[in-house]
Amino acid sequence: MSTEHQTDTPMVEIRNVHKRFGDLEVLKGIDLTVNRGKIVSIIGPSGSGKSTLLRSVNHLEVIDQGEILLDGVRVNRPDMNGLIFERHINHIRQNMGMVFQHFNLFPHLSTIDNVTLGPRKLKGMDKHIARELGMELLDRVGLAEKAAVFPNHLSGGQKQRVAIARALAMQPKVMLFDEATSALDPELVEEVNRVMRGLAEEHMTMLIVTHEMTFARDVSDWAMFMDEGVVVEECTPEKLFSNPDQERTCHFLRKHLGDNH
Amino acid sequence: MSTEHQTDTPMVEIRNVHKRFGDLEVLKGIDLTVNRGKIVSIIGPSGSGKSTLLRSVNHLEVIDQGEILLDGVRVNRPDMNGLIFERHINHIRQNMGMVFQHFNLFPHLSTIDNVTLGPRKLKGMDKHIARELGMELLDRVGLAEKAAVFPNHLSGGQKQRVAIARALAMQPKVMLFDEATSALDPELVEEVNRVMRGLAEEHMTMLIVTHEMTFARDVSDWAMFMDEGVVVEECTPEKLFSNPDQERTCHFLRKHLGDNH
Amino acid sequence: RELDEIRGDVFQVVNSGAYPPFSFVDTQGNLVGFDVDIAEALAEKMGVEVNVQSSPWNGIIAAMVGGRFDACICSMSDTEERRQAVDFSDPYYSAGLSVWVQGSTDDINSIDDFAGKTVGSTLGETGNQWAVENGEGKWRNQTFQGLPSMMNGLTTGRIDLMIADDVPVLVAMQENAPDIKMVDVGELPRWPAAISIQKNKPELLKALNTALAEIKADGTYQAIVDKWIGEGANIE
Amino acid sequence: MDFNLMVEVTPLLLKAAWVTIDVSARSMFFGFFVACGLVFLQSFRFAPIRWFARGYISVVRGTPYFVQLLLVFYGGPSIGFRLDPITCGIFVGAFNIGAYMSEAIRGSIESVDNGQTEAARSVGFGKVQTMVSIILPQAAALMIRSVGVLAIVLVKNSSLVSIISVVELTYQSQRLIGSTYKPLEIFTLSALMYIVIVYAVMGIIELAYRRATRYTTQ
Amino acid sequence: MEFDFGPVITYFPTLLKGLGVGSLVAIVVAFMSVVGGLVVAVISVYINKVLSWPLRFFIWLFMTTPLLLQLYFLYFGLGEWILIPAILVGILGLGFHYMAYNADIFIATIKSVSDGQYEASRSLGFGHGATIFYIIVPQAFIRAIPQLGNNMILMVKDTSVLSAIGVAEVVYASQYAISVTFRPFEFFIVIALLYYVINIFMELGQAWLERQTAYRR
Ligand SMILES: Nc1ncnc2c1ncn2[C@@H]1O[C@H](COP(=O)(O)OP(=O)(O)OP(=O)(O)O)[C@@H](O)[C@H]1O
Ligand SMILES: Nc1ncnc2c1ncn2[C@@H]1O[C@H](COP(=O)(O)OP(=O)(O)OP(=O)(O)O)[C@@H](O)[C@H]1O
Ligand SMILES: [Mg+2]
Ligand SMILES: [Mg+2]
Repeated sequence: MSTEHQTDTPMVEIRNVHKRFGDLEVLKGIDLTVNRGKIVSIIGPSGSGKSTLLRSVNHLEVIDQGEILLDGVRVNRPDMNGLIFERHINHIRQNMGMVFQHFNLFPHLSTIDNVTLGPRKLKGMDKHIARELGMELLDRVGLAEKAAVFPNHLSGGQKQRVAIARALAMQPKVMLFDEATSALDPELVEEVNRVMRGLAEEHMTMLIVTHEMTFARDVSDWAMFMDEGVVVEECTPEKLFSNPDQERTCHFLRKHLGDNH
Repeated sequence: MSTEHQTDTPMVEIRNVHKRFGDLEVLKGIDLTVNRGKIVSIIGPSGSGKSTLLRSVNHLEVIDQGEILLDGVRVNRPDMNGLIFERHINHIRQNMGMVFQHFNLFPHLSTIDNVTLGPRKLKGMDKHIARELGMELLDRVGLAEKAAVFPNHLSGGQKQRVAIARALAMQPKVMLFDEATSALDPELVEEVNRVMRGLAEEHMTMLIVTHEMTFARDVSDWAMFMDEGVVVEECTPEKLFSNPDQERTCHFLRKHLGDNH
Repeated sequence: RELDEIRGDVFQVVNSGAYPPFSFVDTQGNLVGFDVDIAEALAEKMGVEVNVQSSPWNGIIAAMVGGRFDACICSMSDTEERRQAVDFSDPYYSAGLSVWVQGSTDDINSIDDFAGKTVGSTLGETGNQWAVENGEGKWRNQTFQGLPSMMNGLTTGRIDLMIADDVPVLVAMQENAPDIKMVDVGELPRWPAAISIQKNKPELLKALNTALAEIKADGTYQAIVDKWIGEGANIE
Repeated sequence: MDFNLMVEVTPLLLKAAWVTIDVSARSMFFGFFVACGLVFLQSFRFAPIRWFARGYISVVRGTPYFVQLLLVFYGGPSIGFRLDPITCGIFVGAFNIGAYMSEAIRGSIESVDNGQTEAARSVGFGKVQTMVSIILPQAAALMIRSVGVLAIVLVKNSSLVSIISVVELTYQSQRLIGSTYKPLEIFTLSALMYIVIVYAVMGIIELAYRRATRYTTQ
Repeated sequence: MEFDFGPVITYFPTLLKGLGVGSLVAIVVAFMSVVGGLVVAVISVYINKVLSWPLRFFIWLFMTTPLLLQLYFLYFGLGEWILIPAILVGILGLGFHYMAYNADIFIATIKSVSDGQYEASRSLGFGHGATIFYIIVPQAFIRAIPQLGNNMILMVKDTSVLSAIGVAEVVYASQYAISVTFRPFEFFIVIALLYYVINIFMELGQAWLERQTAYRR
């Protein structure tokens, strides 16, 4: 899928995306481009539609209008239906790693099986090779010694790191993080952030929804501020966090940075 | 209970308290005095025994050694047993308001009933008077209009404010807070902190366990740093947060303030 | 089913299995009794293979109406209402209602004495119908599922008297000797017991009646009576 | 208590107990397929198929079991549907318990957190694969519990198949009481047998449950 | 097979009377089994370990044997020593049977109310008993409603089993009518319909109750 595209194709393109739940229009025409190897943070108040946008990229929410492209391939395909679309979307999703706020590890599988289930079942990877890959990934997130443990016996931070390893095991082109650390005790946030910084250093393309302003500022190449389903402003994180153009952004940041500092 | 004591009796005295869970000694001889109208913060890493200490004050954990006094009256009474102790402790507890990390509101009662159940059933307060008191307290935490709503329809911050109102309804001599805001979305922390600041201004005696360094520094008269079941140091918050004596404190604060700022 | 269908298969006969001595299960688990032997004797005469089964009373009626079994040889009384729904063979014995009380009871000597008492009868028996239809506003009726429970009811005092076909009670008394006695309350109706089959099966009906006449004629019938009811008993 | 009698009738009751076990076990087995079918029908997009399944479940659960038995067994032949008693008992039992079981299965599937589906789908698993590899293994524990309760109900309700002349434990007891006039002895025996059967079922459920929840209790 | 519902109409008043008796039994049993089940559950979870063993045995005994057998046992078995009227036997038998089931549910829902609730109540100064009464039991009850509803729906259908010991409920009434008129299917169909209608109303009631309490969970 990827080889045919030029390297300057954006990795993720979101074009004029609209989404409503019943009467409530949650996304009112969002545009966003994430270039190859770049890290984009999305911030905004609760209920502004950040999660919905991220979930739309993964097609966990079906958008009403607009289009979303992954590496030049269109994700939402209202023209396809039934099994054909099912195959299409499964294929697309294999190229996106998603990390959820509540981890959503598979509790009935050991850590290593959580990581290797995808490669084994979806890519038909040989058991031993998958295991090797899995161990490598667990090592990368610092959990090699927990391979045989079941998720219930892990701390929140460890769970999230396994979830990241699970997503990485599919060798995705882009990673989507939806408040990956906000369900964690303050102590445990850093260990997850460290893993995410590691990914950034390896130039993984990432789209991050977060409430942690400091982390967003440090790690990202581009930042977007959303409110009530619209993009209020987007620019470099340096500018957004120190000198935003919009009053709404200012207000939000004042409230947020004020609380935490 | 209180009138007979002189006003210089400390409100809470913790003397050489030991507590073990099985093989694990969680509190290794803690001493702490909370004077009338003062606010004491307890900080320390996860697992250091902060919650256990606070719960011991309320006798939710039974300590193994040492003693705890509330306004000069001894809380733990290994000499009493059965129903006699039950009466004693119920009486003691009415004088302490406890606020939990996970709110623990009673989901089957409306907001106002959550607040008034105690006064009505325990103090035999007249229904109408209790209601008036309840409304006053709800107003004080900014939730008068939510009186008839059930807890499930409240946000986390609102829940915690109701929980505070519920504790206040018993007109306690001291309020105990165990990470009252750490289960809340960042947005909602401030509304709870505001209520706690209000209490501080009214000179409520408070014992606060928290991970929020900034808030602890701002609000408290005295701060204590615990680690592995011992008091590492205690002093004024100004000193503790800017210039602690102990290396362990330094290390902890560096890690914590570093993350959040 | 009609006779020709039965010939190619097995003649399915049903009884209640809880009505000694007519049909019951011995302690070996075999279904035996007067009705069973009659069924086998008739089948032999008709030249068909027979399978005798038991089913609770509710099932028996449904079975007959729905055609589940071919015949019910189960001491069923032949009444006008029932003829609306099934056909009956010629009677194969005649049952008499009798009234029973505890050994110590002496205040029941006529039907009028039933007033205010609790009267037991068993479901499906004509005695039950008689008691219900005549008892309206006079006495309380209690229906039992089977004679054993009714006798239990009488000896323990749940009911003051019971109305039942006489033969089974007499036989049960030989077995168990409970402290009960028959009382004469004057004339009670008698119904003939007949074999019931599904409606509109003339061949089967004819074959059954012929076979019945044959076993009566050749002494088989009396032998069965002697075996189950008592030496030389006359129940025709 | 007449112990001689109890000894004498024990083999007979044991044989009847076997019928109880046989009818219950086979009803359960076939009922499971009925239940799966009903769950499957309810996932159809075409509404009338769903309505059919819902309606079926509603009627079966809304009417007494013994009436269902009577209607099928005795009413069946007049529309050319003739089964022998045991087969009919199993047939009606399976279709009856299947309705209850389908609700139990659906409930346990729905009890698995939706996040699990989302996580699996986001890795790229298809609907069927998500169901098989992720949802069903997690639903298994609850499913075993609730289906297990139904198995016990089924064993106990099997006493009702006596109405269609299947000689199972309860009916055999009644018939023996009919000839021996000894209710206490015989009921005690058959109660003991039921307890043993139900206890065995409970044991199996417990074992299966432990197996299915290994990962949470390790 | 031809149907003739004439006899059903003739005997309809009898059926209705049976329905009345059945409903009376069902109402008493519902009350008894819910209250009793709650008491048994509270005792076995909270109050007394020693007392809880016989209670558990009681639950176990009633859950492992068929209702029909229990009824026979109470009616005939005990009849050798003590005479209990049929309707009372029916109420006791059904009542104990479902009390056992309900107790099982309540035990689970009581345990599912979090320790946090207990602690919050104790920290307000409520005693152990008051906490159970004001905090734990109401929440356990609300959580139990869906399952209790299912049990009560099953129980109503089980009242038909009482015909076996001569309680004059609707099936019993029909049995007499059937044995006189020989019209079994007509009566069965009508009875199935009656039960179905009752069942629908009960399900609606349950759904309503669940909606009414959903926000208190
Ligand atoms: N499945 C749904 N059905 C109906 N409304 C929904 C659904 N999912 C989200 N919403 C609504 O859409 C709005 C945006 O929700 P979303 O979860 O995207 O916000 P968010 O920016 O991620 O907030 P947070 O920071 O609290 O996670 C909210 O008002 C929410 O209530
Ligand atoms: N009921 C218990 N049984 C056994 N061990 C316990 C129990 N409660 C607490 N502990 C242990 O006691 C130690 C101290 O726990 P405590 O909850 O007091 O820590 P804490 O300082 O409040 O931590 P945190 O900041 O994470 O809330 C921990 O190691 C914990 O695992
Ligand atoms: Mg979100
Ligand atoms: Mg704590």
